[in-house]
Amino acid sequence: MLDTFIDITLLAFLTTTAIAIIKVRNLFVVIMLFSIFSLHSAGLFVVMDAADVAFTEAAVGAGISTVLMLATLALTKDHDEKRPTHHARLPLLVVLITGAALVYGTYDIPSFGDPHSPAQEHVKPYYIEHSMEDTGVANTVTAVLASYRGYDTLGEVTVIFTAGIGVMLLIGGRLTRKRNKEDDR
Amino acid sequence: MKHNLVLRFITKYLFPVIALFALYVQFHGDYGPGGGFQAGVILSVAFILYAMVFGMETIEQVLPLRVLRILASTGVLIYSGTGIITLLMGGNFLDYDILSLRPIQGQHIGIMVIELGVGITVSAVMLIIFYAFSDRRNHD
Amino acid sequence: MIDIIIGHYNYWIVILLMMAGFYTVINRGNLIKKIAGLNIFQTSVFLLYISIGYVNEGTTPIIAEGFTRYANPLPHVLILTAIVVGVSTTALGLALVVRIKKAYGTIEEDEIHDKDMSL
Amino acid sequence: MIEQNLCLLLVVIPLIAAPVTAMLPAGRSPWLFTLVITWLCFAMSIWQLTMVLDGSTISYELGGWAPPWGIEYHIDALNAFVALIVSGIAAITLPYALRTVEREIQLQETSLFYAVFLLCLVGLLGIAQTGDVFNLFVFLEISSLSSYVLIAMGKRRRALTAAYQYLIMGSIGATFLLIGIGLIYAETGTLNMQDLHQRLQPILEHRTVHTGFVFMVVGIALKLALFPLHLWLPNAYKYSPSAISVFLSATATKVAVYIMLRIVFTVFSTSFLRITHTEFIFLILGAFGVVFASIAAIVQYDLKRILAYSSIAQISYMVLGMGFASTLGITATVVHVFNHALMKGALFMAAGAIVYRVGSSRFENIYGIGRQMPWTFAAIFVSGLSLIGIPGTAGFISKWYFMLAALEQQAWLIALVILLGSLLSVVYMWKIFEALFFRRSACTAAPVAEAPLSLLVPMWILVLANIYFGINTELTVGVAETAVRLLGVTAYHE
Amino acid sequence: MSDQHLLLLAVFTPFAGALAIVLFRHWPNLRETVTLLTAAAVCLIVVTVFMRFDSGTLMAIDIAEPLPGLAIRFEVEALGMLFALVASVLWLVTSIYAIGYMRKHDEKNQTRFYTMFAIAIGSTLGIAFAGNLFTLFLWYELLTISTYPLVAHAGNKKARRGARTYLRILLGTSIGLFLLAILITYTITGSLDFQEGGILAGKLDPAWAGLLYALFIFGIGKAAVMPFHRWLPAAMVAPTPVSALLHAVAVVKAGVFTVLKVTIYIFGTDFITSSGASDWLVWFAGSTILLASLFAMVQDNLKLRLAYSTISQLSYIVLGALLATNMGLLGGALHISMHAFAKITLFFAAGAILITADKSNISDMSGLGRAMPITFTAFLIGSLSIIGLPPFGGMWSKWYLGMGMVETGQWLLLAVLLFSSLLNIAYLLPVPVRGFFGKAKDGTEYVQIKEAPISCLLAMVFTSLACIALFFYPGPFYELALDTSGGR
Repeated sequence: MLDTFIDITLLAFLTTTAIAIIKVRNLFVVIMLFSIFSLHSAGLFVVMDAADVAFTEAAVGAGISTVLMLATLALTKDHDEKRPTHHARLPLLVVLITGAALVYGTYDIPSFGDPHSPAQEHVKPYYIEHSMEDTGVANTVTAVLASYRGYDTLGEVTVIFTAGIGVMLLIGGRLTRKRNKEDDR
Repeated sequence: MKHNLVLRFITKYLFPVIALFALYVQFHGDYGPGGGFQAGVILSVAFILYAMVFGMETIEQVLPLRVLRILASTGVLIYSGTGIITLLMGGNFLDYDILSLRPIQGQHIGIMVIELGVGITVSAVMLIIFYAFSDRRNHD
Repeated sequence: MIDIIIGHYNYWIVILLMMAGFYTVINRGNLIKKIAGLNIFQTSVFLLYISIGYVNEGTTPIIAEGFTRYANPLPHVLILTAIVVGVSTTALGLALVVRIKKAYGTIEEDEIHDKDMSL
Repeated sequence: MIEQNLCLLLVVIPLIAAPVTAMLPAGRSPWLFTLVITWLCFAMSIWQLTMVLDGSTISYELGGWAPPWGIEYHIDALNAFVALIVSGIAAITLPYALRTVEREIQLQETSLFYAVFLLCLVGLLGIAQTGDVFNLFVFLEISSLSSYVLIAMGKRRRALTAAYQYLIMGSIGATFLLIGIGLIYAETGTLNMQDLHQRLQPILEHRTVHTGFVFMVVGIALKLALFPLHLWLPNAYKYSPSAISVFLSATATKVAVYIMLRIVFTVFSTSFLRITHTEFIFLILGAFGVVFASIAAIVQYDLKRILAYSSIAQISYMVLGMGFASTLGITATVVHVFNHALMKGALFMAAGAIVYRVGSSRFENIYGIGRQMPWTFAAIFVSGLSLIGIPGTAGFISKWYFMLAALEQQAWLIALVILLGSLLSVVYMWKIFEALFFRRSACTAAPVAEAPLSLLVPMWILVLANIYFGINTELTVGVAETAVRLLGVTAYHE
Repeated sequence: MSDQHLLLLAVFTPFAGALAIVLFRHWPNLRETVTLLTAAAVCLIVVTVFMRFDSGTLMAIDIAEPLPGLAIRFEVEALGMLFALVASVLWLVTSIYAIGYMRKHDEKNQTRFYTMFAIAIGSTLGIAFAGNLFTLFLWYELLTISTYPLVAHAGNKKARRGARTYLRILLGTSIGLFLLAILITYTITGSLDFQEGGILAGKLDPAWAGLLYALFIFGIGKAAVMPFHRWLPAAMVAPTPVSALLHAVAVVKAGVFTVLKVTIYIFGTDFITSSGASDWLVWFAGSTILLASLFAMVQDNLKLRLAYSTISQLSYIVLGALLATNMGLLGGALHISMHAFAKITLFFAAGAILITADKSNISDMSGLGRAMPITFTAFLIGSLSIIGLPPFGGMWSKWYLGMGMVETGQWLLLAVLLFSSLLNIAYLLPVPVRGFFGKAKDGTEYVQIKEAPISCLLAMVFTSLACIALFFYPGPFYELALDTSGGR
């Protein structure tokens, strides 16, 4: 019951933050709000028994991402989003349709926390029951992450590696040079 | 903020603590939350904090970009290398059971090594990105 | 009816959050803000996954004595990966923003568009 | 030893090569290393194809964990074919890249550049090989992130905005895919494609499944640049470095088509299409795409842009093929994936060669260039004919199958759209031919030499391939038919 | 050398020639020699093929199978043999003519000209010897594409526009209608082979036969049945040798040849007559004959007038096919050769006038005949042959066509035939008449104007003599046409 209560409160916080982000034009505030958002969702992850995820989200979302955005803001130095010259109806429409589709999709979805949903009964039990004797790792998440689905994690490392090289290529300190100055003809 | 004494004092002593915590997270992943990725992030945060207070130059002397580049690559190579080793030992890719006579132990070794690889790459890349974004030449 | 709400309110709010983020992304505007929106969008999707993995009266999936019902670890793993992917994308996107600022002198989509058209 | 790990090595070898390349000193060594790796991949992909050509499948359990608990590589003719296309194009792009990259990329960046190129290759190959939907997502992201970077390496500043736009679109697409996977997972509790197929069949009516399907398809469609989600593509291809526009145009969208086929026919099923009448949506989108994109191509005045829009049109053909959901239709799609890679590869190489000499691909700067670069022009001409679908070229084969598929179902309207598409392609290709050959250059620009051999040779290999696979279709059609049979697609019947 | 390879040799020698021409591009004389040699060689080969064919050897060969069940196949058969003979013989003549013409007129890019010319002829032979509809279509498209640069030869705006029309109509019809028709045929029958008695008979509901047949007739744009005829006048921007050989013989005849092939070997004459597929199509052909003749009358530009006359003459052949009777087919097939010789003569003459007197409008040609008697005589002979008077070859084909109409009791069509012959007189004879007896507007006597270059004259004389010879000795052409029509 308490879970549910906290759950709802956090969700309420999140919603307000999200709405606020759409409204606010000052980018610094936006970034701060985003940081808060990610922090709250980390909290929500804890409530939903996802300690690892919460940990990571806190470190990355509230930490790294925020820092990066602030750094970018510092580099680009315009702190306010311009008022849109025109009001685009299309995005709103798209969003409404997408949302409607998703809500429609949730109709047959197993209800929240249902212990007999397919997701709880098909592959998961094997992990819970065998991870100990298979890998000797108590933390199932680690077991799955590093062993059962270790290949995904290799992919994940490759992704972050790609990002590193990419950033180096784009704005890498020692490499920065005058480019993209000429006009497009 | 380079000249705020308190900040400098705290940072000096906070740095090893954070680093230590990173190591804890790195190797305690089997039992509690955490693992290579989180550890990598935390470790890089330690450096970032230090750099923010004492200036980029200080850590660029310790960890110049080309070193980070090599570190980042090494991490990936450690991970994929583990897989290749398991291949060479006659198992499937990333099948740690082969690594030791006792499968469990093999798993332990495997997981530890690859988590290490993850940690190295992540912290290196995080620092690379931080360097890039704090590069003076981008301020114009 | 009520149990449907109990069983689904979580998803619905998560969807609301997603759409908030989604809107911020596709709505023409400031490049940094779009990235922020993208992050919110993705984070909300993470919430969706974790909600799928959640189980009543469960605990964190760290095997220990005295616990029998654990949350589903698989979504957690997937999301750990997804988070990394997300931050990588963010880093690249922001790097691009920095370069765009250098090349165009602005990070407002409209102004950039005008500058390209004016050529 | 190598043989039973082949399907994995095909992905892991470039994956290991990438960080190594990143550590190599700038200069020609990164290029050389990458060249060797890509050719190695090409060889392995050929070997792999020969292993599954007979319709057998290879299953590889990563980490030694049996599916559905572990990740599985599940190789059949289709995977192998796509892997062959990707690695083949990579292998042919590399020799071409040497000169153009030296021209377009800073020297000290080369090692990183080629590292990213390899990562892109890894991503695409990983997608082609994997049998696990989430693993697919991960490798999709590897390829996407690397292609954002590669595109942004273009000289023009618009390369940056193009890359940014692609990044946003691509991330949205990926997130949609993620949502779709999530919903399907919630309904089945598994991520393995074969397993998903099994567990989905009983619940095809579930609304959650439908939504999941829609989100996956929309997500892929964004990567596919399927009309009307194509906006990112033209700029991305125009402003990226020449070698990259060759590689991406010939592989990236093709792999996306592959994903679409996998998701629609392996994970879900033909019966799902029939239940939900999704095939009509594919047909409609495809038809609109063909017409719209071809017209859009006609009104362009820039070689690379015309080619980009024609790519969108050709992709729409492939979607049409899926819409038929019949043996002939899918065969047409798969064959066209291959043939289009050939023709677009050649065309973009030629365009790149012109840019290499003239520094621009806009018509006003390249009028009559064909007289000064006869070989390049001849390449454009032949592969252009192939694009139009003149008999004797590869393009004709795919058009032939598309038409057969349409006629088989008495889909007269679609048949007409396909023909109309060919006619429109005649118009825009001839616009190119005239501009490049018969128009006198307005400004008396300094005469330019023919493109260097390192550009011409790969270009012409692809051109000749266009002819060869127009005459001998045992490989293409043969593989396609095997693949289609394994997809569980049946011949059309009333 | 085995018969099969002889066949391949016939088709691919021109391509080899084209290659050689490119190689020798820097030495004009060598280049022209190569052209002549190739033309002679091809002529020789085709004649040899004819000999062997006449002696009853069957020649057929598959070179590849791009699509399951659809081979790229070459095969000799009477009609194709006839077409091949006409094309190869006239190529030799034309290249003799062309050398004189191109040099006198000092055209640019002669290498491209000769190369594409050779390729075009190669494609034509490919069409002639095509062993199934698929192969035929392949060469048909190649012919269109290879002639495009010849039409656009001048490269100026006018030429480009003409070439664009040319291409738009020919590619448009071939992709939009012809290919569609082929595909439908394939889906229905599962084959595209040429068979005695056709492959569609019995497989296709007669009600639809007419529609499919129409797709073919109009889809084969090279046959220039109205309303898809505009490409031919447009193509007149090309140098005269092109108009002469390609747009009086090779390309246009390829069109009607295809029509005949489809009629005989895809539908089968019996099926057409039984299903009445052609009942309404004959009127398109008929009206094309008349309208084109009328258009021809109002043209002052000689080449354009000839172009329109070609359009109407082509429809004779189409009509012969549509009648689907032995006589009709005989006449149609025969007309391929007869009209070829006559019309090429006319174009040669037109070209000669253009390069020597620099006159392209008929109104300016008064009195020119006295200056260039040979040219105008040749023109006269050609005209008479086209009109179909004895003693000229053109008479035979018209005769059999007429017979065909009588057979089927198509009296109205017969009337059309006769009336159009009158029109022929009306638009062709004025040229020589003005030439010999007319006075130039400004009353100048053309003293300074001499005859055309000798090579041009040779060509003209040869073809005009051929027109007469073919009356007394229609020989091989008649035999082949007879075979085709199944009359024997």
